[in-house]
Amino acid sequence: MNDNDSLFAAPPQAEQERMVEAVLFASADPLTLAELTTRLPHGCDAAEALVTLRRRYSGRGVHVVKVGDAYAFRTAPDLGHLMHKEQVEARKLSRAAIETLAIVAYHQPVTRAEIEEIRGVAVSRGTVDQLIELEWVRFGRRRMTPGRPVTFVVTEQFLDHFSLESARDLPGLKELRAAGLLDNRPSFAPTSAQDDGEDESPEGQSELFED
Amino acid sequence: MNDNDSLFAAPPQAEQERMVEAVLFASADPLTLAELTTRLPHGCDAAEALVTLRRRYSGRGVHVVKVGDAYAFRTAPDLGHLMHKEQVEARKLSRAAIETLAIVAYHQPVTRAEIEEIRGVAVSRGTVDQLIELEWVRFGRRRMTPGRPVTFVVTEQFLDHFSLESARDLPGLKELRAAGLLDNRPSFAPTSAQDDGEDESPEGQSELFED
Amino acid sequence: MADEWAETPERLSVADRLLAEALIVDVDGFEGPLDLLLTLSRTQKVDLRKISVLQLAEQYLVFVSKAGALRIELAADYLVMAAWLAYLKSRLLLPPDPTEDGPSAEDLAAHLAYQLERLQAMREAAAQLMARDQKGRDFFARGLPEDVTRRKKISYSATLMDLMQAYARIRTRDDFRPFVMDRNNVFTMEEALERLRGLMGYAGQWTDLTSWLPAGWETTPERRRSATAAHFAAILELTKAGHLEVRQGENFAPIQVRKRDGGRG
Repeated sequence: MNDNDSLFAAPPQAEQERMVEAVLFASADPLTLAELTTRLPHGCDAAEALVTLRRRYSGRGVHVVKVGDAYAFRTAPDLGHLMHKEQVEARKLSRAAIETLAIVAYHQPVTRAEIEEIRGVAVSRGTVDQLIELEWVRFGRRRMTPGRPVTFVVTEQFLDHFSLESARDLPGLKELRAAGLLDNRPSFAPTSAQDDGEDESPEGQSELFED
Repeated sequence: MNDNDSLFAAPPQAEQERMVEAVLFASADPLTLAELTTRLPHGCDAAEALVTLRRRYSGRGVHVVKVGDAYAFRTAPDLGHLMHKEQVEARKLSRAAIETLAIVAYHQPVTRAEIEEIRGVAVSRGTVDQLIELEWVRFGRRRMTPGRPVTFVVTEQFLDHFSLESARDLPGLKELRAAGLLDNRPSFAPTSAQDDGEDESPEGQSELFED
Repeated sequence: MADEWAETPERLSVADRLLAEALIVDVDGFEGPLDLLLTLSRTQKVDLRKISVLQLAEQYLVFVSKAGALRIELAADYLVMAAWLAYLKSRLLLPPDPTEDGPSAEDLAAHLAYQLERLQAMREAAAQLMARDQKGRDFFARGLPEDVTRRKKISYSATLMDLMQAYARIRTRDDFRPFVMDRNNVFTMEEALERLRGLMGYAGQWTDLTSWLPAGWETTPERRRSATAAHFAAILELTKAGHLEVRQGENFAPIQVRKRDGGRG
């Protein structure tokens, strides 16, 4: 019946806010504006409802966070100590994995060869696989350079996990850029990345996609 | 440090409410007062925090509800419709179903035995159930014969769907033939292969089996 | 010694010192030559941008020769780096050769310093990233998500034409029945069903479908085909009804049948 009503008039603003609240509260994963809109009756303005909703929850025990283009309710970080029971034993990431993750985040889109160039060692497939499995890293577009290497980028789940609104909010990003440390300079020094050239051969790549 | 502080003084009431809010939100199960109390810093009054929290959420898109003697957040009942996503999938009715439906329409009221006699194969319960669920077929009166078998008739919805005034408006055999519908070459579904063969010449049959 | 330490803005931590002392024996602790170089550069106690690459090259070469003296097998890439650094060192010490192409020794040194600085920066960035509030550790999603239930609503479509054609199909069979002359070589599915209902109680074991054919029907190919097809169709019906099980090892392999355990018949 409600759906029929909505053909004629969108619910009042306060009601729309309640709806966004209910839908967002119910989901463990962030929902995009588009997803919210499809869930609401016709004619609702999810964006406007979100503005008032975010304001309503600011400073509360749970609040609305923005993750990429999506929104989610999350507990306030200062209350994390109350949640021992919910704390999930994080998989211990190797140093290689953590560094690789940071390089992907700060240099994305980045090829395997570039990661190896920065770290100075070959990146094992397992390391990248682990990050992909965690859904923190995914394949980006192929680089339009010889060999058309695949690139890696970070995901929305990555942003969600580290409570980042976007990859632009990575800590120290501006300073690193200003210092030229995110430039892609060609290398002269012998690092093992160069020895690992085979990995970037066309065969290596197609293998990646045939998995 | 927070834990140390709490040995001396409980957090202010508003803070306690925030805490209960966050803990209830993050918990995978409803929490009892006792469980809430153990999760909060020393000296907190979970019961009082719950009272103010429930009041705060009354009328919102989510409520604090009591489940047995435990508490949890739940979508407001009037917004339950937002939690369903309806997917409509159009499917073609199976041959068995359409044939059964046709027999009911032309011969109503008709018993299952009669349907089977006309179709020449057993009618599975699922086929009839499906037609009943579609509200195209319903039970008619029992036949006043031994065993008092139930009969099936078509429904108003059926007439509606096929834009018929009444089942008597269905074209008769003569008209079907005039319309060229009886000259249709039958297809060779396994259930009627041997019967379909009958209006084929012997050559047709061997053709059928030599394929 | 103590004075020298006091002068440096960044005193080496105990861990760093232990690391430096362990250099000569513990090569596995390093992730390649660049990591080792970065660790060595800490002993210069200066900003990475002001590092002396020449000094660093010396340190590295000392490390490699010590490792050689201790008969520690160094991975090839350590040795490649050693050779390159030896070359770089010689070029840094000698006046530039105007005939030589490519980057100058200063360019090479600057790039190495850049690489070290960049690696260090990424390590710090990684540490900052991991120090952020993390989901499941510092903040949490709804513990009891109320998932969207997907109600699949199937709408069946059938047109009046479908209905009439279906009816026509059935009635046509009846109309033509009297005119069918030759049924001698046709085994109908009803007949097969009838037979199988009686026989299937005996099929406790996997049995070839062909062995179920009635006597007199395996003689001519025509009769065998019809009987086989009818029995096969009947078996499918009975399998669908849960009375039988059917299997076939591979394409064209014999079709085998047996009574289903606890079958409804």
